[in-house]
Amino acid sequence: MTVARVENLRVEIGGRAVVDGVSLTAWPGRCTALVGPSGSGKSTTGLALLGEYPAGARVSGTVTVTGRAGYVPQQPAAALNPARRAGALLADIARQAGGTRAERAERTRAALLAAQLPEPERVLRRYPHQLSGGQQQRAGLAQALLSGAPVVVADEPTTGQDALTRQRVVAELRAVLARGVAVVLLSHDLDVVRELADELVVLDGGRVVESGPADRVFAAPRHPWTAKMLAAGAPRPAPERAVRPPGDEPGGAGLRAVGLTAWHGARRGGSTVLRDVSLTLGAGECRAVVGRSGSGKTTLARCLAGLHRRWSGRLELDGVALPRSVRERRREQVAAVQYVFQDARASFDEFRPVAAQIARTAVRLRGATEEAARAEAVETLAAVGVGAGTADRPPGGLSGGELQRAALARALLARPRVLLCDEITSGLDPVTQQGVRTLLAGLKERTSLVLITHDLAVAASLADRIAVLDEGRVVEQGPAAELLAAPAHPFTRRLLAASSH
Amino acid sequence: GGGSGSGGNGEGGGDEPRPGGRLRAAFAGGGASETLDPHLTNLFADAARAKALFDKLADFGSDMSAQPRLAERWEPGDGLDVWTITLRAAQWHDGSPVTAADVLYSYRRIADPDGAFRAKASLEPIDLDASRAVDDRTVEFKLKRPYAEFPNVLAAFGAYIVPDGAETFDSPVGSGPFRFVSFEPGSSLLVERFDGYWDGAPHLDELEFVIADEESARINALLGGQVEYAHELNPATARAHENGGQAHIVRLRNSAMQGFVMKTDRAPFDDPRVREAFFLIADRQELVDGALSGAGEIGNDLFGKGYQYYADDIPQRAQDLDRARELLAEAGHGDGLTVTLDTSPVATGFIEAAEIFKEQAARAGVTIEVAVGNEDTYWADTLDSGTLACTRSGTMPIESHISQRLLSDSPTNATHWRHDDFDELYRQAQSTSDEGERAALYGRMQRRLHAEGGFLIWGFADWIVATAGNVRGVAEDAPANTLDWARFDRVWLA
Amino acid sequence: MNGRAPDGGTGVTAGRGQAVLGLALIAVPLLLAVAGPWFAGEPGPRGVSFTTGQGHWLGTDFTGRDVWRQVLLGGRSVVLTAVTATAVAYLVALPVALAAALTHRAWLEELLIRPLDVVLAVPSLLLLLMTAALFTPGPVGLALIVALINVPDAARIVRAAAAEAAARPAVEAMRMQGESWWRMAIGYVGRSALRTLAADAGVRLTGTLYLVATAAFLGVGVAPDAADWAVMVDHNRTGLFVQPWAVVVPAVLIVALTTGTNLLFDAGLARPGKRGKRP
Amino acid sequence: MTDGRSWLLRRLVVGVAQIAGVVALVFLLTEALPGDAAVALAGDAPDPERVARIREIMRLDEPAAERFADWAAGLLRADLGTSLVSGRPVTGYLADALGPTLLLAGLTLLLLVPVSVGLGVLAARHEGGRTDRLISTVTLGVYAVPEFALGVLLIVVFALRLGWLPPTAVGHGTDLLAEPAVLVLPVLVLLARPVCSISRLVRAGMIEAMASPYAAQARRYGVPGRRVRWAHALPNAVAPAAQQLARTCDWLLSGVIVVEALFVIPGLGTVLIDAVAARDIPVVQGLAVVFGVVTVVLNLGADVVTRRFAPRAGVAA
Ligand SMILES: Nc1ncnc2c1ncn2[C@@H]1O[C@H](COP(=O)(O)OP(=O)(O)OP(=O)(O)O)[C@@H](O)[C@H]1O
Ligand SMILES: Nc1ncnc2c1ncn2[C@@H]1O[C@H](COP(=O)(O)OP(=O)(O)OP(=O)(O)O)[C@@H](O)[C@H]1O
Ligand SMILES: [Mg+2]
Ligand SMILES: [Mg+2]
Repeated sequence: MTVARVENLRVEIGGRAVVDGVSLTAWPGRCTALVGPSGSGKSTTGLALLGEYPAGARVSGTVTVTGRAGYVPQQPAAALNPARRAGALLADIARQAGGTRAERAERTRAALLAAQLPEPERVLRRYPHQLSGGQQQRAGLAQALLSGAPVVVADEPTTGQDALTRQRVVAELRAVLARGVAVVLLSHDLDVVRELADELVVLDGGRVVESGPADRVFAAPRHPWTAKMLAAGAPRPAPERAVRPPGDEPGGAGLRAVGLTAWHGARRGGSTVLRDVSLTLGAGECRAVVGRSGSGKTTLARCLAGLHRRWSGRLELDGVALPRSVRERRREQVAAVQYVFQDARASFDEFRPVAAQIARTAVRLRGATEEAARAEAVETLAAVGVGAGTADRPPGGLSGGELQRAALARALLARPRVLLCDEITSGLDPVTQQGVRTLLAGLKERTSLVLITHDLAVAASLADRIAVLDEGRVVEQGPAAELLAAPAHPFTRRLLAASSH
Repeated sequence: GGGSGSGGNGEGGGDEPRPGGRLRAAFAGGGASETLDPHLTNLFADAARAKALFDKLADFGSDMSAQPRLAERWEPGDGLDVWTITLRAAQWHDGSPVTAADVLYSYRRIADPDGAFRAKASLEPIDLDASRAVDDRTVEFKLKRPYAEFPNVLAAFGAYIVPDGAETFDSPVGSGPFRFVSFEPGSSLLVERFDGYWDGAPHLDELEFVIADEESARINALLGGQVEYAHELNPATARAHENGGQAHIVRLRNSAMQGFVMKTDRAPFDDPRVREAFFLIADRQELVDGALSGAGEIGNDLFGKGYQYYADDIPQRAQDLDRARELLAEAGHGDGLTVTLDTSPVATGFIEAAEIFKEQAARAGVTIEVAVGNEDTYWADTLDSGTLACTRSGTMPIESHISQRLLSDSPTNATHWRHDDFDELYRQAQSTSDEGERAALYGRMQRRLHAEGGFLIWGFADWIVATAGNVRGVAEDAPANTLDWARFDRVWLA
Repeated sequence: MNGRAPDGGTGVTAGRGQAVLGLALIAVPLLLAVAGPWFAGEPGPRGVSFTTGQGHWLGTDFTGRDVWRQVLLGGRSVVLTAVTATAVAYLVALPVALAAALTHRAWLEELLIRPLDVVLAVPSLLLLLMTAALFTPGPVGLALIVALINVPDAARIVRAAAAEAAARPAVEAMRMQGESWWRMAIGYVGRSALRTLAADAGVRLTGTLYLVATAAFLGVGVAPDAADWAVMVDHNRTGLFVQPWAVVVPAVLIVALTTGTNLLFDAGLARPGKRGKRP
Repeated sequence: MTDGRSWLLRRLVVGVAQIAGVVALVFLLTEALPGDAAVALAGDAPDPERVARIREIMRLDEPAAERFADWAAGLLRADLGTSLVSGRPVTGYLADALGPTLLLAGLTLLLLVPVSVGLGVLAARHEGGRTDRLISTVTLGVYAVPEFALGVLLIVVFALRLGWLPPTAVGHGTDLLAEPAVLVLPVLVLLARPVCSISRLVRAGMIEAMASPYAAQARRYGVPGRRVRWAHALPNAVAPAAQQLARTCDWLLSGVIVVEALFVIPGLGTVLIDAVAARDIPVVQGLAVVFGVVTVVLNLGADVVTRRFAPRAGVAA
């Protein structure tokens, strides 16, 4: 018996088929995984299962769903109500199933715990902007778990999670499957797919290029793209970077943060997120920052970028103090330190074409002419694998991965000295991810990188040094190879253990 | 007694008066700062309320002649500068008699140099220090100069008689037909019948004055049965309800003079030819139709149409644009003249009149620029500044009009009409006891004003009052502010 | 739930009905406003005020003029003053409010908005009276005064509508791009609040009309007997029961004009498609 | 939210300064008006001598600054002074007029909020549809009709033709509750305009909010449509409407002159008009204090709503 079935779905926007002839089936207790390159139509198909289509789309085919479908959105920030606390929607979802107030509260608690949000009461009381990216995503997962829907469409449910959390989320999804819920998993994370998927549908360019039982596809991919993807996602060879001699602390030039303590709310100590973090970033250095979701990575990057104002400590670029707020930084300073947002979709103006927005960086920060900027934008977008035609649409017309790359291109156009990348590869398929990695490696000549990532493989392949952040404190830092080979701090060890399962 | 309370309503005039009931009368009011001090009377509402609670020694009849009220009679001395007033046997609402002391106290209160009561100017001719009470019911007034029409003073607006020593009027004691019950400033005054009234107790048991500033509120309250008498309505409203049967419309003819004042002491109006030209420019019927919506009659540049001493033998002036143009050319304005006309929404029809006159003047080659002034200060603003302004006046005897506005030392001489020979004529008139002779003198003064005065009086507006169908006894021929106007002691409910 | 082919349900027709209705409503008043003065001709003789007949097919007004002629003459100034006043109000309010929304300096926001609050607390009638007394502004000056009276009000609404958008990551991203203030404020934050602003401006348009009329009666700006629909409505009220046309016709034109404008706004802002259709 | 508390405190302090500003501004404005209480009182008999006399009695011949200082000193002792015209204490005036005004404003608000928000939400729900067009057209139409015309129309139909309700509150003075029927028509007229402006703002905000991903998410989980609209979308749409509501309260307290006149309700608007016309500066000043306080409090309230529903506002870079 199937709970959801898509047959011959075709979604056409502006004369172009985004999804073309896709069929898939979801069975109770089984996980159907939808994989494919960024922009291949996964999210579009996933939303079709919920009966939702992009505005102005022409749709044909049949979609049958028994009962209600739960949905874990790819961009969690947008799906959370900015004016309500995180608990508001959860309470309403709990109410659907009835029960006394206490029962509902208990169910909500359980769902949050299952979604790996360890302090449910605090999460319930927070507004979405007070949650970290990963926490937002887990809040979305909690909604799906709480709803008790027979089908759950999970669009990249693990992108924002650290290895430890991801492991638990996967375990939780497995438990969900065991309860007889059908899961449609849309993911780039082959590890997760491997662990969960019973059935695999591989999309490329909106078409199904391959489908079948997961074991079979993993063992013997028939389509070249599938093979390529599996190869790229396989355990990587040793990092291809120019290793610095260990112990060579990069010197004076570059970005220096000393004793950074950051907090939220009006007063110091209201809720402290970073505690006495010091960081020195030499020219051309790549520093990975890893840590649990919610440990303060984004806050750190935002402090450096001048987007978070509530901190104490010292911040210097080339020995010169950097103003606290980006508003007070001079143009060169703004260009020098660029930040790629964790939630790419939220960081774009929803009304204007993406390419035009990207080009503004060159115009504003480097004084390029409109045409030159435009040409440069197109070029940079091409370098990250986003076509000009795609980028001429407003953000709503781009897939999650495409936007993530567009956000990177936007920052690159400033020719930054320091590039702060917040989870920029999380939403990309292995093949595209490798392209971006290559691009970042090529930047190292002139740009220092701060790479915030949950993917230790990415860190290993790019970073010279790695800093491990736990509860706002740097618990360990050191050259990448050393740290990965011989983690000193127990937390690092656990993190490493989790990512290599 | 002067109470010529004639009439009653058309349909029920012959009914026998029926006692009882409460009548509610709606007036425009003065807001929360209203008081019942009769000497502070300013608005129509004040006058109507004061009239219900108090009496003057005299009041004006419908032709503006003084009619005895609390004064039973008056007798001048030979020099016309001493007048002996005999009081009626009237009593205050608390039962004590009205005495000569009360009269002297009241007049002294009004004339107090430290006060600013409105009637003070009217009482100016009396030498109060030299005046005295002859006995309880006789007062002897010494005047500063001969004054043949002294009774006009006794009837002056706001010259009410209050009990000796009265200073506060929170619950006033008067000698009028109604006795005080309760008062809420800006909202309502309730009074009840005073059985001991010297002129006969009123028919009504109770009378309530309610305040409704907005004209439409007054007529709506009347139509909705919330009041039985609505004072001061628009001509258009009157037309709308005249034949409706729900309300009875009473037009108090001749209640307000409408005109323009020309400052005779400055260019261009210091030239009598220009003044005459302006007289000839006015199409009076058009002004009455347009500005008064037809509710009124045309004027002949003279105050007091239909009043005692009015010179109705002077022919009615009509528009004559050719002659006006000729006169202007003679005065040196052959190639155009520009005048600023001050107006303000201070009275109904002002803005309209200004605009209409502007068009009429344009036809005679005169450019009029209409300047809309602040309504709260309009009268003070136009008293001495400007050259041409809209004006109007309530009812008063022709004598008062002249003494207040047209003598060299008049307090409100808006036309700046100052001529010794004219002053002399007025003095003569006040020194003659012979009425015929006085009429002749008034005739001469009016002929002069008609020929070259500063008042362009184009019309007389009706004052419009509406009553409910069951109200009887409302005088139909009494101009506003005269004795029979708002005289609720003669009214009854059928 | 049975499976069926999803229709191409795109809902592009959402605003069409509104657009048609809006156009229909706005056509007559706009035509009269634009072309009316050319057909008005010379003034005829005055009649008795508030009467009908005698060649005045819509009767006469409060000074006995032909209502139809006044209607023909009176549209232009209405459209002009209302549009100018509203536009100027927004021209001032928008930058002030957006600056307040986008700044992170509390004192700057206080400096921008608090003085406006003081003006808000003074009854607009008093402000009008005051200007009437001190200046003799022409129609343009009047439009400016009316606009200024509207500024604090509009600024507060813009500020409230922009508060959320001004704090979005998209704005932060623009700051990282060194984007110009105007692009951020007008181009993004203002754009995000567009629907609310359009709703407010549409309603404000009507408000300014009658404020101009009130001012005219107090002697500010427009001549008190000016041919102006709003002034007509205001001044002919006394004759409402004898000669309703002098009020009803201009009032209906104003109603049609404002309703039509707002419906057109609505139609212009109608979402091109709706999500959430389940096949 | 300690952040919120210090903000509130600062606003209250600024509020006191604002009230002072309002009072000073109003004093300047009334002083700048041509004429004074003496001229206004003299009316159409502006005998210069008498005007001078009145001026002396009212102490208007003293310098304005001195009079203002006197008045302000009194204010510190909670004494609003006495009316120039009647000599009665200003507090009495305000107390008398406040009753009817508060009653009218309160009743109007009681109906206004649910009706306008309800209509706005309903229109947004059917955006572009017949219901929306009907609601928009009717509310806009009513808005474009001047209050007096609407008032007269309602009086003619419901009071004079049908006789269901009294046409005015004449004679009831300040005790309007004695006959609540007199309040029906005034409240209807008062409602007419704000219903339109507020419902249009709610509609605009609701359309955006209903099209947002978070509303879609709520719908996906089967949260009933009503709940989505009222609990999830509306909070994102209320901030501008709250501002408009604050302005409306303000207007209800000070600007409902037409309604007060049409229905003969002696409220604050009438007192204001009379006092300005009479140049009764102490009374105007007293009103300015009231309006200042009310405006500051209402604006603060509206800003609290704005802050509450845009929680990120204070945080962004
Ligand atoms: N409104 C639109 N107009 C035109 N093209 C669109 C629109 N929305 C999406 N697309 C395109 O459709 C394609 C599929 O988008 P979709 O979001 O389904 O991709 P995806 O497989 O989820 O990718 P990702 O892994 O990056 O999230 C993308 O190339 C995107 O650019
Ligand atoms: N405005 C805020 N008020 C209070 N707490 C906040 C606020 N914003 C973030 N936090 C908390 O600060 C902590 C750090 O957040 P941050 O976004 O830096 O985490 P992160 O390391 O980037 O996590 P993730 O990997 O999930 O993105 C989190 O626990 C978060 O809940
Ligand atoms: Mg996707
Ligand atoms: Mg983060």
